[in-house]
Amino acid sequence: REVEEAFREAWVDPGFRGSLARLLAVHIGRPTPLTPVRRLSAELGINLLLKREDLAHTGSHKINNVTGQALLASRMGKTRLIAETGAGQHGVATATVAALLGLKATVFMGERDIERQALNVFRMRMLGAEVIPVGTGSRTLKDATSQAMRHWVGATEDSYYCVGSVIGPHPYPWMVRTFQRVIGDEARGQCASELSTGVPDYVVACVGGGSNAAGTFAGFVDTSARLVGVEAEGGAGAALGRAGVLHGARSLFLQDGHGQIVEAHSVAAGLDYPGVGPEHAYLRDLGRARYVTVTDDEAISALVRLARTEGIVPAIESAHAVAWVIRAAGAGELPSGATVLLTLSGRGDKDVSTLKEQL
Amino acid sequence: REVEEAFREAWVDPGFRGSLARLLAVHIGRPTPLTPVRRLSAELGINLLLKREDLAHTGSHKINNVTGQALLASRMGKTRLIAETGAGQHGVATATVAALLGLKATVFMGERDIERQALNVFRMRMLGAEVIPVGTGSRTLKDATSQAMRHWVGATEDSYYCVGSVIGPHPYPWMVRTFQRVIGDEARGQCASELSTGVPDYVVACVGGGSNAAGTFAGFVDTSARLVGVEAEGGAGAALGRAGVLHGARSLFLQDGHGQIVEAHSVAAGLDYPGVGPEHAYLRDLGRARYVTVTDDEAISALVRLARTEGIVPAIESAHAVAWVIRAAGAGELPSGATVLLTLSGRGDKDVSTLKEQL
Amino acid sequence: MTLETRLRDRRDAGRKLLMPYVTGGITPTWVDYLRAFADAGADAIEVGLPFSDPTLDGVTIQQATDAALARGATARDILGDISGLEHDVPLVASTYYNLVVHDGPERFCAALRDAGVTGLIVPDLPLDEAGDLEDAAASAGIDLVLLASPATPQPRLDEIARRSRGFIYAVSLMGTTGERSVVAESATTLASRIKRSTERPVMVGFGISTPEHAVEAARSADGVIVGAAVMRRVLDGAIPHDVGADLARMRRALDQERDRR
Amino acid sequence: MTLETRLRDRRDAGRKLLMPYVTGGITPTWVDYLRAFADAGADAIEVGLPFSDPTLDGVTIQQATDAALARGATARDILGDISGLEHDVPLVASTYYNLVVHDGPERFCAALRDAGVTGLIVPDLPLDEAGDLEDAAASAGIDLVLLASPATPQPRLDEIARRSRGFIYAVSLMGTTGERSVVAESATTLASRIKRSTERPVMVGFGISTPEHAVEAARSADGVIVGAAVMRRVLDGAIPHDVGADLARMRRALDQERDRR
Repeated sequence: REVEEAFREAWVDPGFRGSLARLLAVHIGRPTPLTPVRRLSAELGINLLLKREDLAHTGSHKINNVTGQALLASRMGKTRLIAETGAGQHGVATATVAALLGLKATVFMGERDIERQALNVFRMRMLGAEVIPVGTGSRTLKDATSQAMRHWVGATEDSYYCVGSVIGPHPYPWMVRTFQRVIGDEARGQCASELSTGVPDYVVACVGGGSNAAGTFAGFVDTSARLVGVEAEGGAGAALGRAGVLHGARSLFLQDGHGQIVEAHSVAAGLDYPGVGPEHAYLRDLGRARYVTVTDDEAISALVRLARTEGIVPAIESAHAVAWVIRAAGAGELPSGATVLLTLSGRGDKDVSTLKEQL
Repeated sequence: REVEEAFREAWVDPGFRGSLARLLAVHIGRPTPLTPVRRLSAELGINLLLKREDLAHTGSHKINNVTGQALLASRMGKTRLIAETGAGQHGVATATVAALLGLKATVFMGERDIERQALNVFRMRMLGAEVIPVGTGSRTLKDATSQAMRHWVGATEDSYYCVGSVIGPHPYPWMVRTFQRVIGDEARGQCASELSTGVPDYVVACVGGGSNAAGTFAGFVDTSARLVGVEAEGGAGAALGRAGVLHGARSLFLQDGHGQIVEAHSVAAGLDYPGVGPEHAYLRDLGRARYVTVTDDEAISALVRLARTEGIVPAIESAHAVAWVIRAAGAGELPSGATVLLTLSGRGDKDVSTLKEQL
Repeated sequence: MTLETRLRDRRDAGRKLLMPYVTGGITPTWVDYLRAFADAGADAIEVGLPFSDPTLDGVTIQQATDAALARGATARDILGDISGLEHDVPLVASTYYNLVVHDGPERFCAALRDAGVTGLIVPDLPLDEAGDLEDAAASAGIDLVLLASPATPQPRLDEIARRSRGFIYAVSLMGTTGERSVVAESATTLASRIKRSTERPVMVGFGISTPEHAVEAARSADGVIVGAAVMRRVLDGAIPHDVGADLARMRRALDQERDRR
Repeated sequence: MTLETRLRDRRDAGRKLLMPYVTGGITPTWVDYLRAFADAGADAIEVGLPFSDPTLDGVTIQQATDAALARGATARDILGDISGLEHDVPLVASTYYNLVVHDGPERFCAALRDAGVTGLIVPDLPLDEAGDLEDAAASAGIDLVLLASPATPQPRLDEIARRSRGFIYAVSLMGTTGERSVVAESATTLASRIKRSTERPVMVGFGISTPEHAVEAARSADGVIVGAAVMRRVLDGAIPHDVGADLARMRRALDQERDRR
């Protein structure tokens, strides 16, 4: 496939890697800090460190991947980016980098997500992107992805499909993981200087499609750290899914007894995807990573608790990872004094209207 | 005064400076990047560089000052922060650092600003702060400041008044400028490595009370760079004000013929203050800095233009500075090829409801 | 007789092939559409086994799929409906790869065979992973049809032509299924390219909605597949007799074109 | 006779001093309140020159200020109203520093003198910058009253006692003006502290709203200032006669207390 070849070439080209590194540094704000969380750690009896993707430009880790793919699209001579989005963070990131590189952007978004994430819809439009509502199926990320793919097949000439997570057909899961690996690599280096043990005991990240987790895990998969992916109870592709094929990826998906894909349900639009990327299926099968679930209520409590103890309002998606740490520390599942690296995938500003309803 | 003494002591204490530097690095995300703006620069025929305070935790430069003052308050044994806020960024920053350091926070905010900045009000409450609406006068920043001061005088025992700009009685303007100087110092160093000339030809920042401008200018006041403060046409304390006294500061304020303070009017809540900090009055009188004004419409156009050309949605406040650069480049006032450093004081997420009305 | 033998025989006899599509389970009496298609002169019929996420279908077939699933249609029921049927037209099942993976290729193909289905189309099956399903289909005596598009490079096209059974499905337009006002030139070009690689029948699909389209597409191909145009009528409430009449008009146009030449 | 001489004489005669406050220009006929206060036995009257941002006032005087400004009241008009007045009670202007800076200290003080005002209170005047205004006031024969609060350290208190003219304004509670249900102990303590530093009269203000408060505060101080309590009545629409009657009750309570001792 054209994309695969272009990516392989680009990735070994120091010019491409240099441009990407410079954009990430001067435009996106990398490296993001590693924040030792003092008050919540003391309450939980552990040593929690947050990898702060909420501080990246546009407010989430999505921008790392988009910057890479958009540079690639430019290199391929494409003039337009097509993307799907759930919580809107990938859409905002796509609109942002499209503006930066002078590309057009068309973003597909489920109607239900458009309602939930009005702030991000407005941001995308401010950035000059076209946002196309998707009214089919569950009207969330899964359907937006289908629609974006449909649209793209008819426009491959000038358009590049900028997938937002480690999902979709090869080479996307691999490529997105590669672009998100910057999270794990940075965190690995930061842990080495921050922790006496060099690596944390646990590495935790939330999993929707699973790109922030895949990028984080990639930096620690060859260490002794235990890897934990935290899914929404209503969108637990890795924890509860069965092998299947969707959007061109063979992986784990929530399915009914007939092989139909089941709609995910989560207060977190970014976790509202019924599957996970193939790499998570692989890590689960290997036993290298565990996948656990938390409820909407646990996530919201965790969000408020982190806000009140540390002055950080995380995205509801990221709050799922925090919720699991709180629960596991309380249950003794995380031993006292354990060091835990948690990737805070994004900030919570986008979730205000959802939180207003829930609190 | 107690605060002055405490600040003098703290500022020469390496322990205090070290704690502050570490918090700014690991929690706030400093240094913020310096972003060379390519597409807009090309359109304008200049070389524009943005100092990205929008990427600091909570989304604006306000956090630099608050982190410093809140650490000071802790050191003084205070248990509560009192603050006024206009756009809400200082309030969010105060609520944030209060949560981080385990202090209580009480934030006074004009009723009109509470309407305009609902997102930030919700964020403050999520962070555990008490937000007190101020219904007197113009129901904006000026009145919130008065009310915060009134409240504080009755609670100095356990409370610290965390002023948000280079306004108020001594030592606040000096202390806030000192804490915000990190912007200018970082930018100076970044310009030195980014520009062949070492320093930019122009240094531009928006001015409400003037803290981001004061902090930026402080890094360049001893260079050849021309300093330009950009005010809202309806809140042009420095450009149009006369000498006066308000909130304990002797400076420039908008006044009528009887010496009454005139209400400011700007689409940017953070510029809705009828005066500027004393340092700006001084820089104006010396001729070291110029103060210019732009209209609401110019600021909004500039906001959209920056979003569409660079993928950055600035705060409406910061968009004023961008608007002046666009106008000045168009009018030949900025010579072709000039290097311009602009402090982007914050991000525009908070302004979505205002923008929706205006666009 | 295999699907391919049947189609080759007819093609070699000078007939242009016509394959209408129906979403299985779209109505309680959906098999009446099969009968009407057979009566109208279909050479084969494509039966869609609905899947929750029809990523390669256009809006019409998405709607039909949603309607069938909302009715509670399942692959098992649909195959049950078919297996009781008396007819002389080969049936080709089409569905998405997940349903195959869910049952496993062997079980899935066996169920098709038991229902009397002789062909299978899986549009999202990656060629590189097709081996297992090809084997399972072959064992069950089912022809696994592969798809080619205008963007398929020549070496891959050759491989598809070699490995496809039954016929080669030529996707006329880049994009998803649906009715279009003209048949893209790309369809003609693609069909010609494929025919240079193989003796197997080549059928053009995606975007054939009028007798004129069918005639045009059939100039370079061996036949046409009519999906969205049929399902649009079904969704609008057309009874089997009326949809059959549409198809009969297309049949006549194809036959007349042959006679004219 | 200066304000201070007048107040000292009365104090030395054993009288407890009473200074009511009124916001200048609060009603078109606001000077009637001055007359009523004089009749009720006020020893001096504080006249507020309204400023847009009364940062050190509580909600009552903020409201009064807003009302006066909304009526279009200006310092010039208010001084004009006063200067035509026949009365025997010293008038003390109070306002914020910005109005002084706006006119310049000399012009500002001259205007006060021309209107017959003999004292001036500027609550937001920083002691460190007070020099110019002290000089201008002295030249115009106006006593510039300085304020002290419970938080003022002793050396500074001594300096205030030394530099203040007319009297020393003892701020009874940390905080802004307003009515409170009891007079804080801090008021008594503060007044005693100041009196140890100076022979000048010491008046307690902020929070005096009933005759009982007045009596209590006057035990350690030489007199009381009644602001918010008066203005609350004025804002509620009380006519000068009624507000004067309230004040007369306070006057009697203070006098009785003296006689009792």
